[in-house]
Amino acid sequence: MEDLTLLKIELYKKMLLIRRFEEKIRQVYSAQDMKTPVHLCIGQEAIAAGVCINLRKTDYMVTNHRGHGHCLAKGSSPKSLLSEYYGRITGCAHGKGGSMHPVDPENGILGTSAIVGGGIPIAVGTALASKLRKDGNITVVFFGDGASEEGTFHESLNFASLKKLPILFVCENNLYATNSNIKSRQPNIDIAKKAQGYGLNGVVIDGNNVMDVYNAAKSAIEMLRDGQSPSLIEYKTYRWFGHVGPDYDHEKGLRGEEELKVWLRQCPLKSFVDQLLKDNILTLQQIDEMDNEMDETLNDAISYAKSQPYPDISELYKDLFYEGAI
Amino acid sequence: MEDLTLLKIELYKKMLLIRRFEEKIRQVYSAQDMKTPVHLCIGQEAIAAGVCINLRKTDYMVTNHRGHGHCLAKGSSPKSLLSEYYGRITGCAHGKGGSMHPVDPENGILGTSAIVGGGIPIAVGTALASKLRKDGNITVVFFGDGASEEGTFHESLNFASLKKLPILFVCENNLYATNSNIKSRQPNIDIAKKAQGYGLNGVVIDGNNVMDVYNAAKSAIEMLRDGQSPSLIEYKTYRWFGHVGPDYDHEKGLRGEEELKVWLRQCPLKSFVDQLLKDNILTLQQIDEMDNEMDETLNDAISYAKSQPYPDISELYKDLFYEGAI
Amino acid sequence: MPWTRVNIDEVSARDFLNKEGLRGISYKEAIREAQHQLLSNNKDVFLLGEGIDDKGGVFGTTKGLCDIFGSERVMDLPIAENGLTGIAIGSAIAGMKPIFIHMRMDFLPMAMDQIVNHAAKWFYMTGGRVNVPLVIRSIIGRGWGSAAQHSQALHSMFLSIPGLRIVVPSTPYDAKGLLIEAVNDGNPVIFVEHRWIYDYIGYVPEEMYTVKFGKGIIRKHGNHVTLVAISMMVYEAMKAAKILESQGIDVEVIDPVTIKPMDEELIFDSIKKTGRLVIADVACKTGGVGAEIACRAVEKVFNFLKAPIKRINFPDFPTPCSPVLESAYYPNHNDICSCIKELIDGK
Amino acid sequence: MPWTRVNIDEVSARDFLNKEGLRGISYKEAIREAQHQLLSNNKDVFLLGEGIDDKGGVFGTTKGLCDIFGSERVMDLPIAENGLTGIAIGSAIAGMKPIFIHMRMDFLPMAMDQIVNHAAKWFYMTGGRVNVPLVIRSIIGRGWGSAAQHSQALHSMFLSIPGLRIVVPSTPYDAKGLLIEAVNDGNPVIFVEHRWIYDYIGYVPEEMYTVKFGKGIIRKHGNHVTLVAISMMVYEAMKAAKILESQGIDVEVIDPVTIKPMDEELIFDSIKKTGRLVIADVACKTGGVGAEIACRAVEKVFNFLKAPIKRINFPDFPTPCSPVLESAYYPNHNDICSCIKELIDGK
Ligand SMILES: Cc1ncc(C[n+]2csc(CCOP(=O)(O)OP(=O)(O)O)c2C)c(N)n1
Ligand SMILES: Cc1ncc(C[n+]2csc(CCOP(=O)(O)OP(=O)(O)O)c2C)c(N)n1
Ligand SMILES: [Mg+2]
Ligand SMILES: [Mg+2]
Repeated sequence: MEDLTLLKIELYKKMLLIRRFEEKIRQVYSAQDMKTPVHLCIGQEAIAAGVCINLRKTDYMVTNHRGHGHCLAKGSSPKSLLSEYYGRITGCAHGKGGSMHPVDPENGILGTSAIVGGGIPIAVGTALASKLRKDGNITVVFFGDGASEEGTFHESLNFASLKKLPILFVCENNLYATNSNIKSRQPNIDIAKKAQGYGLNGVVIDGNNVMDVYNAAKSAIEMLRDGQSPSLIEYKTYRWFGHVGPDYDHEKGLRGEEELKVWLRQCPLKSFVDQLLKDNILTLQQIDEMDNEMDETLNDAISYAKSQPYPDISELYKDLFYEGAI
Repeated sequence: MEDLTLLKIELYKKMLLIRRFEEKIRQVYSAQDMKTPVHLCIGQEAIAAGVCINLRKTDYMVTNHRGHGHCLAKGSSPKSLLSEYYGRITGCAHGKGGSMHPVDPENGILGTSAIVGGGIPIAVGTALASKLRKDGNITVVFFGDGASEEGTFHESLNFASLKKLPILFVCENNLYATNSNIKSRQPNIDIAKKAQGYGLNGVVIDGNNVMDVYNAAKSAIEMLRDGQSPSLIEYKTYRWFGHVGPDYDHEKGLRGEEELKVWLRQCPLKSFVDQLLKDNILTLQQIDEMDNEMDETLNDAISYAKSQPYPDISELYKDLFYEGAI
Repeated sequence: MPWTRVNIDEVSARDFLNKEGLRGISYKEAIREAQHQLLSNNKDVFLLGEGIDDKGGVFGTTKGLCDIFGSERVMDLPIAENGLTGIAIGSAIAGMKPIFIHMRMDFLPMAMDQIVNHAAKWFYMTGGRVNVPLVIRSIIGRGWGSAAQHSQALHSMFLSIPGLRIVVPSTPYDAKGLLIEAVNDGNPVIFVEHRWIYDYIGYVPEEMYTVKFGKGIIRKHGNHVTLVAISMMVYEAMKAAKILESQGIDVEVIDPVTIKPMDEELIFDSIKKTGRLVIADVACKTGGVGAEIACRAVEKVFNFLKAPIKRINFPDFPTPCSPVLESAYYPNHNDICSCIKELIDGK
Repeated sequence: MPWTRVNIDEVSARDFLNKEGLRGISYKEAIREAQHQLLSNNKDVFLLGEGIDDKGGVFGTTKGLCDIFGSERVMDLPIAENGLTGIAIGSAIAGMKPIFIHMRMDFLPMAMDQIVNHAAKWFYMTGGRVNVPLVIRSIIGRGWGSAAQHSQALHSMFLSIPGLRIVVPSTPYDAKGLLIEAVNDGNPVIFVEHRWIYDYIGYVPEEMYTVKFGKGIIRKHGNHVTLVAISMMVYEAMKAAKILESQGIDVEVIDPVTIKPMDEELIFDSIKKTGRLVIADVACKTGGVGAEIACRAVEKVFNFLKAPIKRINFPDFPTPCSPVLESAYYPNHNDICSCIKELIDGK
């Protein structure tokens, strides 16, 4: 098969993994034994998939409170993530972090902040380290429209542009911060426009079209690998479920159902899979198979996670200070 | 005389007051009895004068560590400022604040922060109060190029634009923050350009040409009084003396003398007074008279300040909490 | 007295209120009511905070207020804590009376510069000419594996900053009265609410009233040990006192109500009687309010102390996520009981 | 021993160094030398801070280093403390060893979110997988009427935050050794320097060495009272001890060197001997390290205490500008003498 075809299948698989992973969480969450606040990214899968597919294992990726998809797309194992959400010792953060603080150093995820805007400068810092050490890695940082309102956003863009750091800023503009619409938080101007004020390349892209997502990220990342200016891509998108937890917002009167319906029609998986069928890249049967396989993998991962031991109470008193000093 | 002529004389007087005031401080400072860090604004007088002449007494003005000129231009009395610098009880802050924390509520100066970027949101807050109370006042906030790097700058611009607040942001870009050149702090892009990313009017103006300063501020302020969008004016300028204290930087090897010389040639007073002479608005004799008068006023103010009593030690333990609660 | 009473569970609360014919509402309703009345009675008061106009209304405390008063007086905000705190300060020095609401206290470090370098110092820096009537409401109390960045009680960080008030209401009555007092006070107030007691019910008069800063309350009289309990720990202290009573240990429970100013006289008088001091706080141990109270006791009433002072706190670690670790993290009335028993037994 | 000796003035310092044939350099030179050697010996180390490449070189402590190591390793910064702290953290978790330099501690509240919510918690939040080798140097000590926003010592604010080290060197020897240890330690370290002692001279070996965290030093032995002195207060304490000696009062001066971790054993042992405790700090009183030390003493060695504990601090007010108020604000050895005399006299 030609490269583009393989790529498309790969993109679809990544999106599917994220979608199914989040749906699994929705299913199990009511049992109340996954005791961590979950911020689902259903509806936004194309961004994680389309961006991260451009990354190498050693590249750094910085996510935020809504980070399940980003970690999966970067290569983290569903088992270690789910064990973490279930508070088990085999979780990626040994149960200390939960859903909001994934870590996976082998995949370039050095930890996660759930403070809005908190991860942006930290990502600039990993990019700075790459520049100082000339290790050839780039950093991608994901953050929301809300995070772009924090002072750290401005401070980070200024510094990244000043030092021409190898970093791609990815703003997932899903129009909301918790239940607050962007209209009550920002004047009606693209976030990407701000990036231009710092001399960064700033572009606005449909975040629900995975090929558009991919292409924009690809060219921005190629520029970084070439030593050119950093970029900011603003992907317009929408989160289908509540800010936190497994429920629909319209059921609680938090957001309108009409708005949701418009965005459901722009489901990043649906439109893409239709295209793949039309282009004879996948058959219905293959799609079903992939679905089933994914389901099995994730059921396994859930069972695995739930079978893992909780940390011993003594773990509470560990990991305050690194002890491996020279 | 026609209005414009009067205005020009008024502008010149304001600049002269600021220049002489700062020069007086340079003269007396070596006596080591003015025990407060002084951040002189010589070289930047046109901005304070040209902006503040557009303000009403009740309008709010927010300044920063380099605030002598702004306060004088807004109408504060040299006596109360100098008494403050000398740490006397009759100083505008009763000796508690010193040179970095002027206050003059009757002239719309509600206190001053010397934290870089600290005053910017506070100014947005007074503008918000004006909007909520519909008191018709506007706010002008002065800050440096360094301050525009703080997160508060971004947060303030976003909010001011969102709520269309009656505020004029005035960035005095003197190319330095302490001894650090703007090139090592920002990519080479006008600060005004950032304002556009927030939907503000952002313009760059020669800060050493007082008529240009005046006109830009005038039209921005007229827009505010009309209820239109807030603006940011970036005035390019240069400070002649050290970041703090009375000395030249080149004498200490902190900045180049060549650079200074270029800017000395653009002295905001010199070029303006030449014009006034040429236009027969003032005669040499009048200018000398104004000089002498100003000198006398300021000598008086210095003598006054030095004759004032120090606060009683008991004052140390006052003013922690406002006690006039309802 | 009805307004100093602590109701440790809903049944006893309802019983008491019915018997006395008093109106009872919850802690969160008390806060909402205070704000409602403040907004109605003072046009300078306004609320601001991220998502405060949302349907949930900050766990119920601002519910519906935006509908009543409009979005200029109940103002949703961008996510920009330091800048917005500065903006609130600016509005306050220009005569408004903002109440800035944070869903979690963990977000205050973002605004630390404006709180510490600006709000706290403004009145002093201006020589007493310009005051800052700013109330900062922030909510503490663990969620659901919320972990290190969403579970903190950070009032200790503000203890060492002159110019701030720190208010830690434990009852619905105090929550309402202190919030009204906070707005009237005219100074920056850090108002710390505990989410675990949001649904606790108690007597709250309908009219506006104030509870003064710096006046602690003896929640239960006793002779053997003085137990100073902060915020939600008042409830754990009352439960512990009840258990210990049955074991012949007579605990005096003091709720300082505000920790800055601190009603040290009340605590000292109690120590003079009991000779023993225990402090239970809802935060990490080191550098906390417990240390400050203990130190003042040993400075001023040393001769009355019969035994070591003890503290009950979270361990000096960030909050872990895993439920097993999380539940080991938080002390409760059992920890208070064993601590006091050890103390009395001289261990 | 030469490395624990405190030289209270330059004459005695020079005398001592000449007599012993030891190298003496100033506190600020010691800091510069530590950084110079760290930069030379470890390619991951870099310095960053506002204006650190300037000719003055942060009061001399970075002087010339940019010329030697270049602007990538001695990096001037935009004025953006929170963001840049985050950037330093990011570089640290990716393996660099940043030393972030602040001309004044007053600017740390700007960076509080990144310090408290990020650096301090990162190792714990990641289950011990990713550590943050970040050193934050900040300078305290009044200037010249610098007033409320440029005179603060804010180490108390960090006391209650698990996951931080707080280091308060008083001698040139400790300044160098602790800074090297701070970089090696691999955890976030708040390194607090006092500008009044920048020119103080003492023995400093030329080679690299470390001073361990959590090990206090008895600067002077004594039997009547334990005086714990922080940072520059060590000098005032030594002067006071000398004066008191002539009055027959024998003071034991303890320099805790680091206040987090705190060498409580050393302090407790001293109290066991003296029965009396005084703590002198360079910050406001309430909620400070003095309270924490006092509280631990009364928790753990209560039975040895013969008298109330006392604290010597700045008053609980912001710093005023006026020279008359400013000089009343700062306590010195006279205040220590009167405090200790009162204590001994049982007043
Ligand atoms: C500094 C800070 N303020 C507030 C919060 C509470 N909070 C958590 S997520 C969130 C909304 C973030 O919105 P956005 O950045 O758009 O991300 P999204 O949730 O939409 O993916 C808020 C306000 C926080 N975690 N940190
Ligand atoms: C938050 C903060 N960081 C650092 C400082 C130290 N500082 C005082 S003035 C100054 C430079 C400010 O530069 P700019 O804003 O351009 O104003 P200018 O002095 O040039 O007028 C700095 C870094 C401070 N006061 N506050
Ligand atoms: Mg969003
Ligand atoms: Mg400047």
